[in-house]
Amino acid sequence: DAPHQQARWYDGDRYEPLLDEKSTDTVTVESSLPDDLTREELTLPDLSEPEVTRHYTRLSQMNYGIDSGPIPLGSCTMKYNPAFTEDVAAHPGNRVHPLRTDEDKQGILGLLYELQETLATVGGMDAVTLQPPAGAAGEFTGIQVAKAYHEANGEGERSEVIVPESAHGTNFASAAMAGYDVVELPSNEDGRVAVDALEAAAGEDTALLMLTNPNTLGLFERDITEIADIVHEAGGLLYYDGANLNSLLGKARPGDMGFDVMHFNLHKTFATPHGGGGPGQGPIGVSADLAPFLPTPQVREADGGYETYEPDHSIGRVHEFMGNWLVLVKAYAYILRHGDVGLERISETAVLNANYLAERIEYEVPYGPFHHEFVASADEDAADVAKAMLDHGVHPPTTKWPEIVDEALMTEPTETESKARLDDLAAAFNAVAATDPEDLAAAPNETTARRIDQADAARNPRLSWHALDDT
Amino acid sequence: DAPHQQARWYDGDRYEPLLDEKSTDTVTVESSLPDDLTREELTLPDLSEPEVTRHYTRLSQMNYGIDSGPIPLGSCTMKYNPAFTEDVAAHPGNRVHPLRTDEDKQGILGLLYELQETLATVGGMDAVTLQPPAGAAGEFTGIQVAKAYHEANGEGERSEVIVPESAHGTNFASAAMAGYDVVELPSNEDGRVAVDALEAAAGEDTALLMLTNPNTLGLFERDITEIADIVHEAGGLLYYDGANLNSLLGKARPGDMGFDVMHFNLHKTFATPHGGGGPGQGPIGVSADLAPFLPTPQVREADGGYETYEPDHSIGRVHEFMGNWLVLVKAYAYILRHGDVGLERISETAVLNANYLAERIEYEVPYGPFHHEFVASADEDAADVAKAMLDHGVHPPTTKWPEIVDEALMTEPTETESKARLDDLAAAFNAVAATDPEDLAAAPNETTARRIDQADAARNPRLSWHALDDT
Amino acid sequence: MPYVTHSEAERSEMLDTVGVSDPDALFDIPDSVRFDGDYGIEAHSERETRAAVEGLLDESPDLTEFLGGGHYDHYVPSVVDHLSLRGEFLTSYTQYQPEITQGFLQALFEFQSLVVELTGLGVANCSVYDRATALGEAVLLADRVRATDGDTVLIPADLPDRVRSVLDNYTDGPEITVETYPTSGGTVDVDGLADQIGADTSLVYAATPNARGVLEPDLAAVGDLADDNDALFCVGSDAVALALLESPAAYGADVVVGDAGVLGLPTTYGMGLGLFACREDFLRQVPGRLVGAGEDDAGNRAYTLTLQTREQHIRRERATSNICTNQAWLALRAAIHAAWLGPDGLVDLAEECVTGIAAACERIDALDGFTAPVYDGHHFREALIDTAAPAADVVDHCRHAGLAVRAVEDAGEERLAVCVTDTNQESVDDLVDALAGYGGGA
Amino acid sequence: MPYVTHSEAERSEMLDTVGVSDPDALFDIPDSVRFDGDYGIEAHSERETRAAVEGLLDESPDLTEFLGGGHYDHYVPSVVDHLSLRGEFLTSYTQYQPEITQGFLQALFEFQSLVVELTGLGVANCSVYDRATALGEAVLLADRVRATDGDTVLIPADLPDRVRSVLDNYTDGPEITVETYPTSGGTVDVDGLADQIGADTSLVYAATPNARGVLEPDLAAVGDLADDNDALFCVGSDAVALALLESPAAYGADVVVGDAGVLGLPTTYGMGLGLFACREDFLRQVPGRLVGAGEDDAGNRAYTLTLQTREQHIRRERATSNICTNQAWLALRAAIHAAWLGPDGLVDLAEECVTGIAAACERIDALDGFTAPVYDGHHFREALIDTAAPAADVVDHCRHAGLAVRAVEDAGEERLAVCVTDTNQESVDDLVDALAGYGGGA
Repeated sequence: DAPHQQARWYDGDRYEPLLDEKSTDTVTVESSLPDDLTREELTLPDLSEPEVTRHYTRLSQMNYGIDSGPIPLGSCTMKYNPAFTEDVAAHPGNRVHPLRTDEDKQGILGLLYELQETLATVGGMDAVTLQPPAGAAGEFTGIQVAKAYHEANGEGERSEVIVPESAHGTNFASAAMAGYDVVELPSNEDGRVAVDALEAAAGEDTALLMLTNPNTLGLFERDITEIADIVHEAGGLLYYDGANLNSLLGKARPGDMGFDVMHFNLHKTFATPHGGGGPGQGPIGVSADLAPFLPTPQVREADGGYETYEPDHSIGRVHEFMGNWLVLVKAYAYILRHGDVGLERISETAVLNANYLAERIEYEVPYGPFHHEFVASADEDAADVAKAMLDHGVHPPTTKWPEIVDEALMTEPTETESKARLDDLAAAFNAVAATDPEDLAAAPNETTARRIDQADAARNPRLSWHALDDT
Repeated sequence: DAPHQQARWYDGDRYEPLLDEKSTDTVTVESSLPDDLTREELTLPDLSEPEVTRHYTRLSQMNYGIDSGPIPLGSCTMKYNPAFTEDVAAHPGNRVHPLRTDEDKQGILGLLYELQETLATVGGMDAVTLQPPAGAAGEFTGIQVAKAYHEANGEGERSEVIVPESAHGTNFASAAMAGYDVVELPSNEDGRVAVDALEAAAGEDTALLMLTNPNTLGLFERDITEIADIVHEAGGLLYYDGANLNSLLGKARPGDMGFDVMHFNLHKTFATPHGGGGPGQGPIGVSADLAPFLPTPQVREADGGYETYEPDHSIGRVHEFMGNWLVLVKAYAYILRHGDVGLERISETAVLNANYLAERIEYEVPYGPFHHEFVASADEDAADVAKAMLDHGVHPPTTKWPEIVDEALMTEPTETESKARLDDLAAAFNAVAATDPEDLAAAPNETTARRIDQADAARNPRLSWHALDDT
Repeated sequence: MPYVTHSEAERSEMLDTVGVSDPDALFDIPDSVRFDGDYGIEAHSERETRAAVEGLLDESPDLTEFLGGGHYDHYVPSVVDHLSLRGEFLTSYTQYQPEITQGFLQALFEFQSLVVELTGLGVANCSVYDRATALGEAVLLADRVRATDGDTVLIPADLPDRVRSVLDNYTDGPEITVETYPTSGGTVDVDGLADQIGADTSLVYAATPNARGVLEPDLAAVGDLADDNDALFCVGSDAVALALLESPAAYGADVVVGDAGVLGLPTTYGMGLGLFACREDFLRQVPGRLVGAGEDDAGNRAYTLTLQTREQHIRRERATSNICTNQAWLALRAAIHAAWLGPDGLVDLAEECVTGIAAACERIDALDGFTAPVYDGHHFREALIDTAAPAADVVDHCRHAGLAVRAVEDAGEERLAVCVTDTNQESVDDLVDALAGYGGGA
Repeated sequence: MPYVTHSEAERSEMLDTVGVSDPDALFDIPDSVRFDGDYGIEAHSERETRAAVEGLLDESPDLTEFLGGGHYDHYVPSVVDHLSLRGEFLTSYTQYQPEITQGFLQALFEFQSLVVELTGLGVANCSVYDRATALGEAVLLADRVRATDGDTVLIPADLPDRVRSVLDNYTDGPEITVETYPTSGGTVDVDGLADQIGADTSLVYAATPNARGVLEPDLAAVGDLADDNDALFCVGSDAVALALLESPAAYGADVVVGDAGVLGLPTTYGMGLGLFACREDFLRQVPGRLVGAGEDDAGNRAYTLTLQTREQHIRRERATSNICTNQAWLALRAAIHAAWLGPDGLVDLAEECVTGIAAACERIDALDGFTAPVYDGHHFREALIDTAAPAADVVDHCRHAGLAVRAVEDAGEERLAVCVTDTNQESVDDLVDALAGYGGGA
């Protein structure tokens, strides 16, 4: 028997039927409004609470989360989300409308202040905004702040953002969204930034270098001081992508390395649940020079309490209110729970776990030594490896990226996996490595659905239940 | 594919390992207490919160509840448990120590009072105690109250409790626990109490007749008035087993039928969750004559608030405090949510659902017309039928009981099953009816565990993980 | 209607199938007993219902409690709620179909194992209602196993009235005699017990911590007396205390009863989770549900309710108890809490129950007008305190400071009872402050 | 350490495997950038942490809010919490492995379907951050699809500053010009818009309800103007309003943006759930995640993230957006809430948003010193009110009664803004009472 057979509800040629396939009603809309303002009828699923409960109970059983088992997706930092933070987030004191006066939301402002100060300390930054509603939104915000800074300094002509080839896709997209041209920086043979290439690339057009450190290969950019000097001498700024910050807690701070702007992925480093894709939250930290450009509002102490204010040269807003508040609350609770000692233990264990797992697996693992993650190279199609791993009761790593490694298996176990679970992961890797390629291609067999033809789904897009009626 | 394949976690020759098989630690106990008071060491599972969460997440997926699908266990009244009642039960106002003064627990006493008055109305009774912590505890309490009443009237010699053969096993056991001899009453050919047999059985030894109405065949005891007269004329009292009260809401009241004592199963009629076997709560209602014998404390209005008091001839306590308080809160919320109209709709729909399902299944269903449940007769081993039904994504009915029906399938769908789910149940019954007997014996195949050898488990009892080491 | 699911069209179709035009026609109830009145209850939306019930509950004031006396408050980690509220656990039934309910069965098996570990006894059931009914079941067990011909059980003089009252109901049917034996200096008077025990004794009960919060110093002597007289020795305790204290089996306990609800209990007004363990040779006389390990057709270990022939649904009036519904979900919660704590955490929690009350007593004893504790010996969670002012006045005075303490009658005196656990420990300052202002009487 | 799981023995074994004696040796960080300071944060137990954070939050007073202005409160049924908090949903990642994440994919597919039904448009993504960023994405979409060569978007003069500010950041990079068109009588001034629209217009935006709470009476005219000028017509609304209002597609909307967080939002300070739908021919230019139906090797329908070549992790700087993490869990919650309500419940809830504010305005208008609403027309949830006394003073006065209302600058006047939904409707009495005492100025 397989280590895990996922639950499956099945009905004809589909699994759990869609809500609208269970029971749908078309109601004639009656309203005190005049007819020309209202729709005539509305057709939606019409289920009792028992049926709603069963629908989502079943769907949840057909879904895999950290609460089911490990999810070693590289750079995603899928660590355990402490249950108590949900209760903190459900506390009635969170039910505060954002348009209350400062005086009437001192609890909210107090938490915002404490968290922004804490993040500034952790990042080695001078000021922090908590507003961006996701990591990519944080990138965009940070770039806009940097851009505003350059413009205020009469350097608005700088048009390029330099991004290493192994960087997260969001770096490229965020830079483009802010109107920059992206200059891709090659890696050197040891997987790190090619300093000579950077020297060639950096110049009067350089607005920003965006860097993840440790990078997506799990390698610390040892030349970070030299890199910072090159960029700064060219008049550019350094942006730190916080996706991999988990491995630096208590050990190093982006601000100390020369970074001028950074974002934090609270849902990664500070373990707020990923919720199937969000919400996240991407605060940014900046050096003192950039602080006047931060989004509005900022929070500061005043008269024994807290007040909001608009920084002198604020870029304005990147979210209508304060982003995903609940993520902020949970992250703050998480930090308070751990304290200095706990936070340093996180990074130490995350790095130990990654190195231990790298030792235990039989696939080739180029580069090293690793921090929080490593990238193994599959002998066969990495996507097939991933599908086969699903049958071993674990979630597979990120596949085929970064492209710098052939058939990459980018693996980040995080600190919350026990040795037993790391051994499970290693066993899964190694069992798959020993599996006949044909069997790999037939996997997975124990998941709710068998292998899904994604190319076909994209060729023939059916994106709502309305589209299913046509076929 | 089967309609439902249950989740399965598997590890060697067991499914999800036991807590102690995952990680165990023996700690040397250090204490400020002297050594002779303390143990030297303690050996217990030692898991991190992530591992605890996964353990129970996995166990829950290997468990089937009403939130998974229908559970038509006859007389168990497994209906949907509204989610909001859990939130009401988690309200901080429930965190009140039972030894506070009356003045300091007015919220608790107010709810107790409102609920007891409401139940008295629903039962047609004059007084109610909420204390018994389960239905069987309610039976025992009711019998003790009746006994105290007889003794106070100089009728303490009455030594017999009459129980119909189709009654719940608890009736027999509770009567015996109270020191009574049990006289079993046969059914007549239409499945109801044989009135002539009752006439013969009732006499000066009769303390009590215990009756479920509708009975476990789902049949209303039409002769209830005559039955009551016979028992009362013999000097006995009538006890109403509330297990099947769901089908009488808004339609009839035990008190109006001549019952002197009754219990309510709040976890059945008022939909508090069964929690895998408990907690339940079994309040009892009595006529005015028996009220002075109720357990202490009772609650009454006083000075614009509420106070507790001890009834004049109270039998004392049946629980150290007030039983399973949370069940009381949830039941009260459930009643308030429904109101008169909703409660009557419950019984009407429960009865409609049972009759509809009885029409739709191909097994023979003797007796009728039914109220909330019916007992079908399987052609083959009813236990095999049940196992095979598991493979159809539903929970089977109660099997092999009441014995009055051959290979009984005692089926109570309740009012919260939709027509679609009733059709699923019928389809499951009928598919099994059409299945080859050999295949029945091999079932179930889609559940976490395959068929379990219960006889062997009883012959070789291993009741803790300590016992597993020996084998 | 909430939770009832049929559309009008479906309802009609179902009525057609059944052959009636109105569900009311299906009710085979003679007119003479038909109810044609109203209950008089209004329906409410979910939001209104919550507001109504929560509003009612809010009528109780918010107090810091130092109560105890049989119901104790420990911090329950969030994970207990999150996991135990999962619908597959919460809304499941007793495990009559084990193949599809392995998860709950395993959790109950683990709970039983936890109780076995804590008590040192061979068998534990998967719960009874509370500590009082657990004691009742122990006495009935003694009656059934008849180690002696005795029909008298001996209980300590300090057994709380509320527990005694439950026991009186349990012993009423089988006509078991309940007698008290003396205590002295706050603990069991072993000589007094020796004077009283005899051939008619079927069971001797003693609790540690006892009702005064004192840890009994010599239960081995009680066990020996019981053993010498062929009586069962039943020990009362709780799942937190047992983590720290000597295993009852080690000093001769035949049965252990008590409260496991000190772990994992939801926010509540006095709910309990009765624990019940006994020697393995009483296996077939155990009351309530038992989960055992067995094997399935695939050859894998699997769990099932077992020895059901003891139970009411099969054995009826000859069953070992009338228990049908027990406290399964609370047992699940207790097990989750224990698993979360681990052995270190559980021992630490128990040790806090020793040091917390000791520290509080030391501070209160230093105040004018208070002697704390009244009795020598090591205390667990709670202690009695002598007051110069009338105890009831002290209680009132504390109440005005938002602190709930109790006055109890003990050995003919009115005394103050104070309970300290992890959840009120940081409020001991407030209590000491309140008492300091009230030392010498009005 | 909480959540870190190794025993000391395991840790040693792992260190041995890795070949170091201390994990610190694994950190390949030059000394010059090593951090050897402290953050200065103390560790806390779970209970302490809860007390600390909840205590901080309790610093905000308990007020009855009539706020609104972009963030609205509706009662969320309990079932939404219970189901969405299930660990398999809450703790899962983006569905890169669809075979093992069918449950969430299906839920998102159902959310998309709900938005398609409400908007009438062919395609909806499975969320963006909030209504402001949704509008930003719509403007970028218009820039990409280039129906015209225009690079100017037209927004109504009453667009809230907070939304405008977000839009300014989104339009900064591509150098899109944002211009406002006039409103009149509280709604779109169609003639004014006609004067302003032209060949350089890439998108016209209008909202219903608009920022003044008024339901726009003639958006078809706006749609026609946009169409005549080859500009996209983008409508802003929300998931509750759309249940009642004419489908935007029916009057020519090419894109609909707004807030779906009016359904299912957890207790929060201003979180949003941006909805984004557009015409099917823009499919390959949609920002964010899309879930599609496909087939698995067993021939069964199965769901998967699709058209990922639009996305940043594949298309990088040429992606349709930089969205990676979106608001998936909130989309799940909104879908559960909608499923619980059903079409009847959703329409009823929307109708309450019409009748509640209308009834409140009628009562306030009857008071001396108040004109409610300022603008004619049908309102949804909120309205502006003219006050004889300075609006700020009225706000203060209400605040002393525990009621939070806002003063806003509108058309050069200080006005009162009041929002009424199902959750504060029963407090309208209190509001009217408070205002009644403050009609004529101090």
